[in-house]
Amino acid sequence: MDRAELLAGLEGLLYVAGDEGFTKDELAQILEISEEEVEKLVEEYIERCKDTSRGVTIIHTAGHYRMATKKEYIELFRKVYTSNKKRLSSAALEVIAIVAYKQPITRAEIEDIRGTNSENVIRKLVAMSFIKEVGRLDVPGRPILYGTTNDFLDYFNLSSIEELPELAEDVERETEEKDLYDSMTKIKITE
Amino acid sequence: MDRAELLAGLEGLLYVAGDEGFTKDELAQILEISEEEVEKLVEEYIERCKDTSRGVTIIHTAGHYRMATKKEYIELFRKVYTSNKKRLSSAALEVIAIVAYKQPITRAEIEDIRGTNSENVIRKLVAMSFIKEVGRLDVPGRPILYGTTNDFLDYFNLSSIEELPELAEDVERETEEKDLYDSMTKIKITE
Amino acid sequence: MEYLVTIDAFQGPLDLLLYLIKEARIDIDNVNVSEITQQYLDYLHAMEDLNLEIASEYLRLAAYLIYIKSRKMLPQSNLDDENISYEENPEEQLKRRLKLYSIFKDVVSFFQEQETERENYLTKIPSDLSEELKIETKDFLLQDVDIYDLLSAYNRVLKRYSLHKPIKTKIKPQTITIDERIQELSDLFRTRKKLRFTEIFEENVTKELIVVTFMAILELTKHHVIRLHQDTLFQDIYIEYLDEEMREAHG
Repeated sequence: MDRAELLAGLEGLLYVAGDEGFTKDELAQILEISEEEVEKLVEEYIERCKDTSRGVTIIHTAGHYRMATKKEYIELFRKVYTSNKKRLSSAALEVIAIVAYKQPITRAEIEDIRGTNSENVIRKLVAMSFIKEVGRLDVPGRPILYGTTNDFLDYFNLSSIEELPELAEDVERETEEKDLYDSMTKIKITE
Repeated sequence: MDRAELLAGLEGLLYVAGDEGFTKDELAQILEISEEEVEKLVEEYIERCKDTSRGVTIIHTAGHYRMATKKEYIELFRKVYTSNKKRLSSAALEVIAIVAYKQPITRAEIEDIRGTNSENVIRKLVAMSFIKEVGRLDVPGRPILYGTTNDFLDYFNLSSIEELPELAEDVERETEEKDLYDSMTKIKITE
Repeated sequence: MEYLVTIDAFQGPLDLLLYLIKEARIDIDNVNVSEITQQYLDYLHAMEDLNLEIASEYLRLAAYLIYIKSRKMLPQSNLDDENISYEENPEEQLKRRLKLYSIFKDVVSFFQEQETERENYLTKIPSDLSEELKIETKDFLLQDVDIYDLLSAYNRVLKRYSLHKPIKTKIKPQTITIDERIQELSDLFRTRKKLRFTEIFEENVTKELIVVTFMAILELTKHHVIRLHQDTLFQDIYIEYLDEEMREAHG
């Protein structure tokens, strides 16, 4: 890969990784360059992002490189959050959906499925009594198990949790695979 | 905000929003410019991203602008992020095509066009949130009317339903006579 | 005649009929239903011979095809009763159904292409800035969402989970030598003179790292760089950094 392609690769990788980011050696392995070259590449990317027409940059925290919005543009989000509350619902809906379908479930499991830290969202949903502690998992650390509340059912106009729409995995389990995915079994018919 | 700052703002906003994206009018509100200006701004951003050193671009699906990695470098990103191996079956695609063009449509009408039972495929597509109930037909039995969702548009890389290609013939005229199976049954009776 | 057939390749009887018409290289408009009926029945017989289950809807169409065929053989006058004269010729109707179905079948490839195209663009999970911007819980509301939005959110998570699960396993964990670990620990002890053994480790510690660390600590103790002590059995082990003076006293 030439310099431009490496920069592009770095940008794409850090974009998709989002808040999770990548460590220097992960990037080195993926881009097939040395860690020193990764450092230089990141420096060059940051340099390019200093242009006023760029709204993101790379930050280096806790051993990870992460793409991040420049400070001044984060303020734009205050407007987003205050004008359009639906925007806030996305993370909340994801967590509620996971809890609703997979309850009882621990925070670690929710985070594994979502692929991102969800502590803040879970805390807010508990405060809003959409989800609640329903027990503890019997493993070291005894993590909290979460489940949905009656407020959740009320909000979504459900009389019970059984009324949730069925999941694709349930349909698949119930019906034969052949209806849903093309079967590859070939049979020769000779007339 | 001047031009450069607007571009930067757009980038910062779309980075944070990720796969959720923003609609044209949301961006217009936040950036305090007209929708036409948003369009031009997005075009300019995409133009700048054509540079080989850039790894992201903007896509327009389901009425939302979303930052996404560039197609040209997908092989590199595939090293880290797996691809979806399960594609929809042709049965599922047939039903989707029929719903997309004929919505709102009942299950009986879908089955009539396909000439085969489609219950499981419809269930599965509802569970995958590609189609959903959009109303009920005002006839005895009040059958469910299905329509496509935003998830459908995003999955098929469409910005809106208008982007569907025109059908080979005027389907509207063709589907006036609907009940193949009804007529088949009728014929059996008269026989 | 030899057919290479996939049992589930047909999306129903109309699909099979279309396939046969296409095989015979005829236009739907010019199809001779009598001829195609024979091929359709041959096909079903072949399936039967292989003890394959044939869905009733295939048989229903077979019956319909036979009806059309027999109808053509009857004198026209018999069909001119009131019930039928208002109805479309069944053969024409069948051709119309086939044409309509084939139109949708043709458009399937468009959806396939679009499905594949979309996979070339990866997107990320939305970032949550509500903490950073100190958005209050009371503003953290769900608005205008219904149960379908919930299902959609679940599917979004699932899709991301299957598509975007980083293959971290492909990336080999970095190995560290005892010498390197000694250097790291020496740097650490210079800033913190006394700490517990368990404090040395960050999250996601591997067994290998624990072993290397233990060896490094023994080595450092041997050279009187640090001193270990433990109040009682199974209690935390304390590590104390010895400065030059103390080191000489121990030496």
